[in-house]
Formats: sequence, structure tokens, C-alpha cells
Amino acid sequence: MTNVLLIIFIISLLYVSIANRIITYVRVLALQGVILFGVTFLQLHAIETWNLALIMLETIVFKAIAVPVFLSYLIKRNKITRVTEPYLPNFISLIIITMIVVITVLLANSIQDTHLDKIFFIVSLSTLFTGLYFIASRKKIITHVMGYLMIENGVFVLSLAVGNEMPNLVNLGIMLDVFASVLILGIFLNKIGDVFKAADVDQLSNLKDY
Amino acid sequence: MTAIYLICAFLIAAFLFFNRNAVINNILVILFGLLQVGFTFYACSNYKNVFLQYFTFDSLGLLLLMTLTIVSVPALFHSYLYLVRHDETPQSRAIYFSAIVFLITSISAAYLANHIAVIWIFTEMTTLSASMLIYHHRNKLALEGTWKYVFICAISITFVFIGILFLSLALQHAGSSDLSFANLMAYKDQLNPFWLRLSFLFIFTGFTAKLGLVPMYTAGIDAKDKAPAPAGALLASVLMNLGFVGIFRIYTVVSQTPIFHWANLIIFIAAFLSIFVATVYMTKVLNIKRMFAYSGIEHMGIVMLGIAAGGIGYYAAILHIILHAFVKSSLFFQFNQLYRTFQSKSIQYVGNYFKYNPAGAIVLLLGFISATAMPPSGLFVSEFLIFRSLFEGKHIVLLIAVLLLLTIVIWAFGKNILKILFLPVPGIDESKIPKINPWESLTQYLLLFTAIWLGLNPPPVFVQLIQDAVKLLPN
Amino acid sequence: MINILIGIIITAVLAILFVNSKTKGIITLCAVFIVGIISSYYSLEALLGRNLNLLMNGTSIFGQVPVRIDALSGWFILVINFTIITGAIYGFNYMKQYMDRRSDLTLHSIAFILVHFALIGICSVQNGFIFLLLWELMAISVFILVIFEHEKPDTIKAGINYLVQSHISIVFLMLGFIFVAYKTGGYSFDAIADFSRSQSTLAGTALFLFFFIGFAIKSGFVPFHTWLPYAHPAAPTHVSGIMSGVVIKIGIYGILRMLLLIKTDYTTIGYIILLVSTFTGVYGVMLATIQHNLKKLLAYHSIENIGIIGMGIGVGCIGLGATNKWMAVLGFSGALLHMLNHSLFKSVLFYSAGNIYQATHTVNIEFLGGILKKMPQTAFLFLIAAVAICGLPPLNGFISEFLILGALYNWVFSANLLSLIMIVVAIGGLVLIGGLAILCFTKAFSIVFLGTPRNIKPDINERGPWQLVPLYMAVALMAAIGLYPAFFLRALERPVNLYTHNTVFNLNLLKVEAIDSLQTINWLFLGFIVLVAGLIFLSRFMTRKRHVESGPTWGCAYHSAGSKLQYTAGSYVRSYSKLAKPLLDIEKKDVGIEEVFPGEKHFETDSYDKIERVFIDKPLNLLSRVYDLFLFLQNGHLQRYILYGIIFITGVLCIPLIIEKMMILINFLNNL
Amino acid sequence: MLSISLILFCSIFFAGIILRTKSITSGRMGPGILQPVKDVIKLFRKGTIYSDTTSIIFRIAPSVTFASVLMACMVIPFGSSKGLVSFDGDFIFFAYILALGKFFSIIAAMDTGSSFEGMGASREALYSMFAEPAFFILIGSFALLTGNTSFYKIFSSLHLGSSITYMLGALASFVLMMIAMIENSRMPVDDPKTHLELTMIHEVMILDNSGFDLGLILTTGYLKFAMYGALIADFFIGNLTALWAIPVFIFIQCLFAVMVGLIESFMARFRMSHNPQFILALSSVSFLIFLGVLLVLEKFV
Repeated sequence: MTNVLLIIFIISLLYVSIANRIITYVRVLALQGVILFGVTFLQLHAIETWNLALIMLETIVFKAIAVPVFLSYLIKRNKITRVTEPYLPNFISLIIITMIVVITVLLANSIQDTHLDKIFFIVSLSTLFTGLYFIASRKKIITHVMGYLMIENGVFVLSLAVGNEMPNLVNLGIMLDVFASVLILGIFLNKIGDVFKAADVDQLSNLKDY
Repeated sequence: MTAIYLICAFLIAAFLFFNRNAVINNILVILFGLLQVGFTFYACSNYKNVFLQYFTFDSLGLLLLMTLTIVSVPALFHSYLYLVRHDETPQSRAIYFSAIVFLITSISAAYLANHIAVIWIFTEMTTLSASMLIYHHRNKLALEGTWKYVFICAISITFVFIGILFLSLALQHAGSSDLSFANLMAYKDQLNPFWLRLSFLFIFTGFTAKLGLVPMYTAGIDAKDKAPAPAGALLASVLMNLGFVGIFRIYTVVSQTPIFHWANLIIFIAAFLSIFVATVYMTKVLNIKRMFAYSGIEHMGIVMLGIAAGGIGYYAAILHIILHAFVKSSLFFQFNQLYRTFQSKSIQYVGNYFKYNPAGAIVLLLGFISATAMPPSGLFVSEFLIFRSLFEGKHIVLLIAVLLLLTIVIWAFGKNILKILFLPVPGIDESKIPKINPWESLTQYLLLFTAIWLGLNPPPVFVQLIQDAVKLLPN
Repeated sequence: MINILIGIIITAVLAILFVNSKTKGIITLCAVFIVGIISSYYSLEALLGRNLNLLMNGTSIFGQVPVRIDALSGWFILVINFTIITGAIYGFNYMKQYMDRRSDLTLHSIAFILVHFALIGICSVQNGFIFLLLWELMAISVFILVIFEHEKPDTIKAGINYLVQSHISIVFLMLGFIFVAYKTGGYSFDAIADFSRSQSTLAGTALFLFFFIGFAIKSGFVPFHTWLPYAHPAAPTHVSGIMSGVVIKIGIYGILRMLLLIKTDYTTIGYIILLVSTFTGVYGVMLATIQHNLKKLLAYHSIENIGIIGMGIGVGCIGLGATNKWMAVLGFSGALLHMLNHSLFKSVLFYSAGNIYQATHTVNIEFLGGILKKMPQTAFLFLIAAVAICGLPPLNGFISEFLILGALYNWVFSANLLSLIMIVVAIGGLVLIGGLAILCFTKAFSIVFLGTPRNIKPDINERGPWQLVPLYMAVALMAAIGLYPAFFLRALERPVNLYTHNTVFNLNLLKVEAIDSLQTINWLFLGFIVLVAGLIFLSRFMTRKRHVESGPTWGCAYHSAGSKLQYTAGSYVRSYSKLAKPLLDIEKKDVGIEEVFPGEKHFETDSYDKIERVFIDKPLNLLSRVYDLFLFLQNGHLQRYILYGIIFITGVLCIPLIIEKMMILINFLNNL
Repeated sequence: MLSISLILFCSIFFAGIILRTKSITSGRMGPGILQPVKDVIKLFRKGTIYSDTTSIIFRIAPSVTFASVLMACMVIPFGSSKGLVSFDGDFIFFAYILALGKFFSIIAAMDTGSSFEGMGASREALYSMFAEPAFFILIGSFALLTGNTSFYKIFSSLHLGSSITYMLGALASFVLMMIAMIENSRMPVDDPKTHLELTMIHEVMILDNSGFDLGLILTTGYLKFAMYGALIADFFIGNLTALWAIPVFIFIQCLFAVMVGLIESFMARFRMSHNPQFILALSSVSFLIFLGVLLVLEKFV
């Protein structure tokens, strides 16, 4: 069951890569939140109930509801155009992300480790690199934020893999989640939106040395 | 005591944040200064003890904590001068001070932490507080700098977190789940090399953002440029040391495992690339602060070379990073007066500083001599030892390449500094230039001479501490 | 003792900070005097055979610091003191024109004291680490002295050039000391000696070459000389005098010291030094001849003289290698004596150039002329020094060149074919140097001091007495060396013995022989002077009754000959520069005459150092072009910054895998 | 003592012989052998004109030059009897003291601030610079041959035995003769009788000298000739007894003078731009001599 969810997770990544409208990203993020909720429930059977409850609450509330809503609110508020404006055509993005997944599978294949459920490794690593790829290949700042959130999800998956032995790490992951999202989105909401209308990366490239 | 310290410090920060009255602010800042100093003494008196389970007053922590305190007191003083001069609004002043207090506190906590997760948490906090400092001026560029710094740091912190997760996977083989360094050292033989490899890679990459090393050094430059000079001094000296602590502690573990040489290789690559990048930009850059920042990158590269070369290099690296903290912070403090003299950051519009403020000019000169590690500065000793370690490690080619690059650095740095000090700028209105009180440079002289003294004639206890800090590493 | 010296230095430095400009100068003078006297006392003791040995307890970093003043150090310290003290007296009066620049003077005076201290220290410490510290202390203080007139961009440029190159020299020295410390674990000089004894001669030679390059940069051996022609003209005159008098000699000291310490294959080293030095000498004087800036001309002559000193050292080394007593003794004593001589006449030349500069505000000799009538004493001093630097009798320059040539000729008897070729090259080089020096200084002297003024204001006059007294002191010493060389050779006996004692022969008889011929020579000189005096008297006597009238110069029937028609420096060396054109690179900006009634025309020739163009400029341009390729890194785009992270991680992860796979493939192919 | 007196003696009629040869070859009777000396004596008694641009240098220069040549003569031995003084490396002294004289004559020429004399001065400096290596290598090779480093010892121990050594002697005398021509700036380097200042070397340098100084300068020239003649002679009279040596010496001097005269009357002056390579050619000739010496000593391995 977990595997099914995680595979859906990967598929969501592929779907993102070919999406043309920002709102799709938001939806995908929400979907990932829900998936993580499920995975958490299925995976973390060995930890105290209240901790589990906390984590699941965080996933469902924060990842699946709050952030997407907040993002869509931002998009409206800052009048961000709806198209995603990638540097590369979606087709190529699709290929690249597929490559990433394949490579991570190969990498995972080369691990001699019985403790780890490899699928977690694959999913998290491919998510990580997909997110990085997103940040590197999209114009809009808000897409950067989304890429970052995607990375967070990936890391969260990985932390779930070891969650039974070290629940603290999962909490740390959540902490990171909250901290970073709040900080970044906070800055985004308060400042960048106001200072730079039409939040385009190109306006954020004045600090340079040549 | 540690608990008291943390609580008091955070309380003070909170008060500062909400309080708008200048006098109370200053009192609180002075209080915090006293608290910091007191805590440092306390830490020295409780050498090697463990507190709150997550903090140890070990040698490295103590050394860097002392450095931090020595740097932060003048930093607070200069911040005060800075804010007075720039007639700030009460709000911005309050935010500034609370942020700087928060920063100093979290840095000291991170130094002393003996658990990687704890270091990680406090590193996050430093990012938070640093971003507040960077955004102090509240203009477009400041915002951009802040945004980049925050984003890059967030990514790198995520890297570190992934590294920690891999580390835990590596530890699972040892059948343990306690990520404190002591425990890691205890299980060093059962750690799974594959996971350890990945985790070291990710943790290293993550901490380079703070340490200012290739690949993630980028945003740090903008941050040091955009933050007010006294805060920039902290970012350019003690915050970098934080990154060093993170890497050093995990490296201590790795050094006991089979992947030791692989790790050294990575460090060599990153360090050399950093020095190279630094030279590239020091020859080209026109913004004085950014030039200082790049020189910091270069020094971190040298430090990591020392670490990777091993032998006497360990000692030299720690000595170097401490001395560098003193020198670089004094340079940043001095920059503030320079800026007040000329109202410009660009080397083109700054010149003949020696005429207008001899005391400050000599600080720049000494700082230049120290930052380029010419004798008789203290950094010469450490660099000399690092070169020696490279030589003894049979990395002759690398050594020669580095020496070439450092010569280029001296050329570039010297070109700019001498322009600043001696060459008159055409069309400068001398009447506008304010008279700078030479006593403001006193703290910088003290820092520089401390650096020279510690380098040339280190007190035995200091040497003892450093040697104790590196005794876990293989020799 | 050392603590006293350091105490004096520190008090002087502190005092200088708080007094007015004039007092700064006085304090500097006093400090230099006191330090000079103390150190000179010990050096004389050393020359008389009573070495000074002290042991300062250092720190944990560099261990204990032995301080020893032996005969070699003594000789150098005496030279240093003489030059620095005369320089201080001259500088004190020279700097009077800058009295208003208080803070600059503060820096200048402090640097001056520090230079003196550092030079003496370098000559006396026996610990590599401290040696490096003092070395760079000297470099930095000299640098500060050089950039006194820092409002000129060229001065700063020259200063940086000097700073960077002296840093390169310290890098080489550092590598050398690290090498020793790595092998023996100690920084003290004895460690070097032990090391070179224990190791193979090859290692010793390699080590020596490291040190040699390091010191060669400081003393300006070609091709490491490029900083020198910029730094000397940029500096205030007394500083140029000191730089060329002692600062570059300190490199010579280093080489000699290392020769003492490193026991290795002297012959090979000797050949290397001799070749480099011959080239240095010839190249230096070749470039000096075409300079029109007086101070730059003198700077190139410093290079030439360093070459001569080096030839002496090289021949001496070969003599040691071949255990040829004459060669060794003559070579080393020639080198040491020439070291002293050069510091004497070069400082005199620079100081008189300074007097001219202060009187006329230019050092471009094409603008000068006829100064002899206005500044007779300066002219006289310059003439004496010029004769001396050309190595002509009856002055000191001849003595040292005589010794070196003697060494070369004595080499002839113990020579095989290869070394004979070497001898011919060396002798030819030395003679060529002499000839070119004559060409160059006849030019310099006559264009500057003789004939009619070109374009300078008429209202110039002699400088004050205190800007002449130091020169007279030096000239007196020069004459003394020229006329009583035997005395100075005796003084040199111990320093030279340091080198020759470890080989098999005894010196006394030899000293006698050497001194004999010099005795004859100085009788000849006295005779010569008497003869000249007599002839002059005779001519006066003969022409006293005849009527002596004066008229215009015979213009070959062209009567309105004026200063415009005089032979200029450019034309004086034209036939030479035409010959030398392929070797040097001289560029000529010429304005051709087109129209029927040509307006005012001028043309100028400018010379540039070919070696510098090839070894310094081209690489630098290349470097900056390479660096431009990497400027994209900090391009302000966040995505790229993230990308670096990705590239780093993936690179580190994948490259080993890829390499592994490649190896598998390669093995597979090999096994086919 | 003997040598210097002989040199002085020869110098009296040297120039006369040259003049006489030239006039005879050009089909004239020509003046008496002692005419040049008479001119000099007349000059000594004359008054002088000094240019206003000149300074003390101009006045002392002739004396210095003369003195230098005289000193140079002192170290020249006569066959097996040593000169006035003799010490190891005296030929170095010889060359350098001559250079001193040249130095002063050059700056004296420059002192007049004329537009021509500088020309001569620069050429003089350049050519003598090129001539010196030839001399040093020459003496060096004979030092190598005989194992001594002073004129006296070299010549007294120089035994011309085999044919090759004769060849060496001949070459050496050729080189010395050419050096003498250059030092005295005669044909083929310079033509004392030319009438165009632009093409002179030595003559143009002394345009402004007159009276006593001019006389001194001319005497210097004669002395120089005799001196080089003595050097050449010494190559051949090394192992003769004084009784034979003196006539041979005088004979060689006269021969030298005659040859100079013949060269001057049958050769044309080189172009100025060709002079340097001619002088450098001398250096290579003396290098040949050096190689010859190596051959004699079987140094080739």
C-alpha cells in the first residue's frame, strides 16, 4: 500500500513537470500532502500515539491544506501570471525528471542494505533533485518556493523511512518544514510581493560581480 | 548555567524586540554583553563538562566561544555607534539589536552543541537572525540579499538534514539511534560506509553555505555586503566559524572510518575551488565589502586545505580560523569608518584615506598585511604551517598552485587597498569629509594585535587547547 | 644587548608618533646612529675574530633563536650602517621640502628605523623562521619608504610591483625552509647545514637553487629584476640610494650565507651563478645605456653591478670546487669588496641625482645640461662616482673588478675546454660591461653637467652643505679603497676565510701575494695622480705668459650654434642602440615632416624591457583573460547558485561511478 | 726603464715615418722625419682659445689622457727585461688606465656643447668598447699559453717554436696593430685627413683644442703608437739578448710605422656603419688565437 502511494507520489512529480499553470503546482503540492498523510499513517506504527498524531496533523493541516491555500492566496494577491514560464520546454523537463528517477533507481539498486526500504530512498532522492531542478529551471520566484516545498516533502519521506527508530528526526523534519516555509513564505508575502510587483526572478539579480 | 544563559539571552532578545526605548535598549545590550562574557568565563571554568545533555564545553567549542565573545563585544559597541550615526527609527534599532543578540546566542549554543541535530537547529536560528540583520536597511537590494541568503541557507539546511538522515541510516547498522558525536565516535567502526559517505557529502555541502566554501558560498557574499558593517563583521568571522564547527565535528567522526581519504579528497576539491574563485573575484570586484568577503572565502579554503592535509595542518587550521575571525572582523569594523569618510563602497570613489584618517588607514594597512598573511602577522604562522603540512602530505603540485593563487590575491588585494589608502580621488570635496575620532579604531588595533600575539607567541594553554581539539584526529 | 636595541627602536617609534615633523627626523637620525654604533662595534669585533654568540629563547612555534655575528655578518652590517647613516643624514635634509606632510613623515621615519633594524637582524639571526619575519618586515618597510610620494599612481604601481615580487621571493625562501624543517624538524640554520651534510649533493643543490631564486629576486638578478627599475625611480632619492646600496645586497648576503651553510657541489652552483651573473651584468648595462631617466639609468646599473658581484661569487664557488686557492680568495674578496664599492658610489650617484632633481625638478637628462657651472660640487662628486662605477683607476671600482678579473685569469690554468669557453664568456662579458658603462656614464655626465643648458630654468644653485657632506664621506672612503686596497683586503681576510678554511690550502702566503700586486697598483695610482697634477701645473706654467682668450665653440663655420644644436643623449647612444635594437626593444615615436612649412616637430624614443614583456606582461594578460571566463559564477541568479550545489553533489556522486564503469569497459576491451 | 725610454725614443719619429711613407707613396718628397715633433713643440709655445661653454673638465682632460698613456707605457716590458713596474694582472691595469684617459677625452669633447664633437665622442666610446674584448681575449690566450698573468712574465716566457706558434704571433700582431689603429683612430676606421666633420672620429673630438692642449693630445697619439709598437715587438724579442733586441725592436717599430703609412695611403676608410662589425671581427680573430692556444696545449679532449 505504501509503495502504491509512493509511486503515485513519483507520478505527481512527472505530472508537475509538464504542467503549464501554476495553480496545478499548488494542487500537486496539496496532493503530495495527502499522500504523505497516508504514508505516515501506514509507516509510523512503532511510535507513541501522540507523536504520530502530531505528525499526521502537521502533514494534513500544514502540507495538504494551509500551504496550498496560502500559495493560491499569494498568487491572487500578487497578481502572478498563471503560466509557469520555464526556461526549458516541458518536454525536456519531463525527460530530465525521468532521467533523475531512473538514476536514483540505479543508485538505490547499488545499495547493499537490508534495513532500508529502498522505495523511500528512491522517492526522496528523486524528489529532492526534481525540486532542485525546478528551482533551477523556472523563472518565477513563487515556483522556487514550490520547488523548495517539494524538496521538503521528499526529505519528509526519507525521514519517515527512519521514523520508527528515531522519531525525533521526523519532528526535526517538521520543524524544518514549519521554519523554512514560514520564513520564506513570510518574506515572500510581506516584502517581495510589495517591493517587486510582478515577482519575476530577473528583478532579483542585481547583486552580482560583473 | 547554560540553560540560564540561553533563557536570559533569548529573553533579552525578546525584550529588545518589543521595547522601543533607546536607553533601556542600550542597558539591555550592555547586560547581554556582560552575560556573554560571564558565560564564557563560566564555560572556561567548566572545561569538558556536559550540560543539558546536549552541550559540552570541549576545547574547540571553548576556543571558538572565546573568539566569539572577543569579537562580539566590539561588534555590539560598533553597532551602537553605527545606529547612533544613522539616526535609526526605534523600531529598526530594536529589531537590529534583538537580532544580533539572538545571532550571538545561537552561534555560541551551536559551538558548544555535542549533538549534530542540535547544531542543526541552532544553525537554522542563525539563518533566521542573520536574515533580520541583512534586511536592516529595508531597500530593494537588501531585500534581494536577504532573499538569496535565506533561500540558499534553507536549501543547505535541508541538505544537512538529509545528511543527518543518512547518518542515522548509517548508525542503524550499528544498532544505535543516538546521534551525539560521542556515540558516533563510539560506534565509528560499525557505521555503514555507503550511508556515511552520502551523509558526509550532504552535511559538508550544507555547511559550506555558512562556512563560505564552494559550492554554496554564493549567498554569503551578498549577505556580508548588504548587512550593516558591524553585523557583517559577525557574519564574516564567527558565523563562518560555525560552519567550520559543523564540518569539523562530523569530519572528526569520518576521519576514523574507511572513507577518510575520500572525504579529504572532497575537501581538497572544494577548498581549492574556493581559493580559485576568490582570486578570480578579488582581481575584478570593485565593492570593498565584497572584496573582504571574497578574501574570507579564500581563507576558508586555506583552512580546509590544512584540515585535509592533516598532520600539523589540523593545528594550523584551527589557529588560522581563529586569527582570521579577529582580522576580518576588524577590517569590517574599519570599513564602517571608511564609509563614513567617503560615503561610498566602491573602490573607484574612495582614495587617499591615509590623509583623512591616519589611524584607520593604518588599521587597513595592518589588516591587509594580516589578511594576505605576510609576516609579521599571525596568519603568516598558520599559513606557513598549513603549507608545511601540504608539503609533508606530498601535495606539492597543489601547494605550488595555491601559492600562485595567493600571490595573485596579494596583488589584487594590495592594488585595491593601496588605492584606498594613498591614491587621491579626483573631484572629491574635502569639506564634506568628516573628522573621524581615532579612538574608534582602538578596538580594531586590539583585535589585530591579538591576532599577531596569538600567532607569534601563543600562550601554552592556548596551544594546549588547540592540540586537545585535534587530538581525536589521526596523526 | 638585543633587548636594548629593541627597546631603543620601540621608544623611537613611539616618540615619532607624537612630535612635529622636524623632531621626527632628528629622532630617526639619533635612533639610526645609536643602533648603527652598537651594531658596528660588534661587527668590528667579529671582523677582528671575536664573534658574537647569543641565544634568545623563542616561542613554541619556532623554537630558540640563535643570534650570531660572524665575520660575514660583520662585514655586511658595517656596510649597511655606513650607507644607512649617510642616507639618513642626506634624507633628513632631502625631506625638508615635505615638512608639511606630517602623517606621511611619521610613517616614513618609522619605516626607516625598521628597515635598518630588519637589515641588521637579517644579517645576524640564525633561525629560518625569524629570518623570514625580518625579511618581510624589511620588504614591507622598504615598500612604505618607496611609496612616500603616493599621490602619483606610478609610484603606487611600482610599490605593488615591488611588494608582489618580494612576496614571490619570500615564497621561495619559505619553501626552502619548509623543505629543511620537513627533513630535520628545525628552523635553525645549523639544521640546514646538518641537512645538506646528510643528504645527497643533488638535494643540496636543489635546496640551494630554491634559496638562490628567492634571494635573486630580492637582489635583482635577471630575469627576476623587473621590479627594480620601477621601484628605484619611484622612491625618494635617499631611499633609492639605500635600496640600491644595501637592500638589494641583502640578497647577496643570503646567497653567501647559504653557500656557507649548504655543503654541496660547489662547481655546479658556481657555474650556474656565473652564467646568470654574466647575463645579468651585460643585460643590465645594455638597458642602462639607453635610459634617459637618470634614476632609472642608475637602477639598471644596480642590476649590472649585482651581476659583477655575482660573477665574483660564482668564480669563488668554482674555485672552492676546484680547490684553486687563488680563484676562491680573489673571487670572494672581489665580490665582497665590490659589494661595498657599489653601495658607496651608487649612493653618491643617487644622492647627486637627488640634488639635481631638487634643483631642476626633473631627472630626464634630455632636459638638463650645463649644470656643472651651477652646481660644481655635485658635478665633481658625480664625476668621481661615475669614474668609480666604470671600474676605472685610481678608484675603488677598479680594485674589485681587478680582483674578479684576476680570479678569472687564474682559473685559466686549472681549466678544461668547457670551463675555458666559460672563462672567455665571463671575461668578455666583464670587459663589455666596463666598456658599456663608460659609454653610459660619459653620456650621463656630459649630457647632465656639461655643454649648455637645454630646457631648465636658469635659477638653479648648489644644495646646502648637508646634502653634500654624506657624499663627501662616501667619496673619501672610495678614494681610500682605491689608494690603499691592501688595508681593506686584510679586513676581508676573515670573511673570505669562512669559505676557504674548509678546503685544504692555507692563506697567509697567498694574502701576501695578492696584497703585493695591489701595493704596486696603489703606488702606480699615486704616481698617476702626481703626474696629472704635474701636467696641469705645466700647462698652466707654459700658458701663463701667452694670451688665453675665450670665444664661442667652433661650429664648423656655422655661427648661431646654440643649446638646440648640441649633441643629445639620444643621439649620443644612437649608433649603439641601432646595433642593440634586435636585443632590446626600443620604440620610436616619430612625427614625420609633411607640409611645406613644417611647424614644431618633436620625436621621442622609449625603451622597454623585453624580458619583462615576455615573462611578466604576457602571462598577466593571459591570466586576466582566463579569469574573465569565470566571471559568470557570481551572476546574481539564484537558480544558478542552486545549480552549483546540484553539480557538486551529483559530480561527487557520479564521477567515481562513471570512472568505475569506464575502468570495467577498458578492462573488458583489454581482455578481448 | 729601458722599455719606456725606447718607447719615448721611437715615439719621436714614429709619426714622421708615417707621414713620409704616405707622401712618398703619393709621389711627393714630404716633410722631414721630425716634422711632427717640431709642430708639437711650436704648439707648446702657443697661446690657447677656450670656448665659453667649456669648463674645467675641458682643461684638465688632455693632461689626464697623456698621463694615462704614460702610465700604460710603464707596465710594458722590453723583451726579457721587465718594464718600470710589473705585477700579476698588470695588463688589466694597462687596459683600464687607457680607458680612463679615453673617458676624459670623451667628456672633454662633450664639454664644448658642439654639435659635431659629440658625434666623434660617441663613436670613440663605442669603438673602444668593442675593441677591448679583443685585447683581453688575446692577452688571456697568451696567459694561458705561458701560464702567467703579467706582461713581463708572458713575454719573457713566450718561446715561438713551432709553426703554429708563429702563426699565433702573426695573428696577435695583426690584432694588436688593428687595435692600435682603432685606439689612434687611423685608417681603416677613421681618416685623420678627412675634411668632413661628419665622418671624423678623433679629429672632430679635438676641434676646439688649441695651443698646449693640442700639442699634448698629438703627443699622446704618437706615444700610443709607439706603445702598441712596443707590445708587438715584444712578441718577437722575448728570448733575444738586449744587444740583438734593441735593433730588432726599433726595426719592428719602423716597420709598423711604414705599414701604417702604406695602409693609410692604399686603403679607403670604412663606412661608419661598417666599423663595428670590423672591430668585432677582431674579437673573433683573437678568439681564433685562443683556440690555437688550446690546440698547442692539447686542451681539446
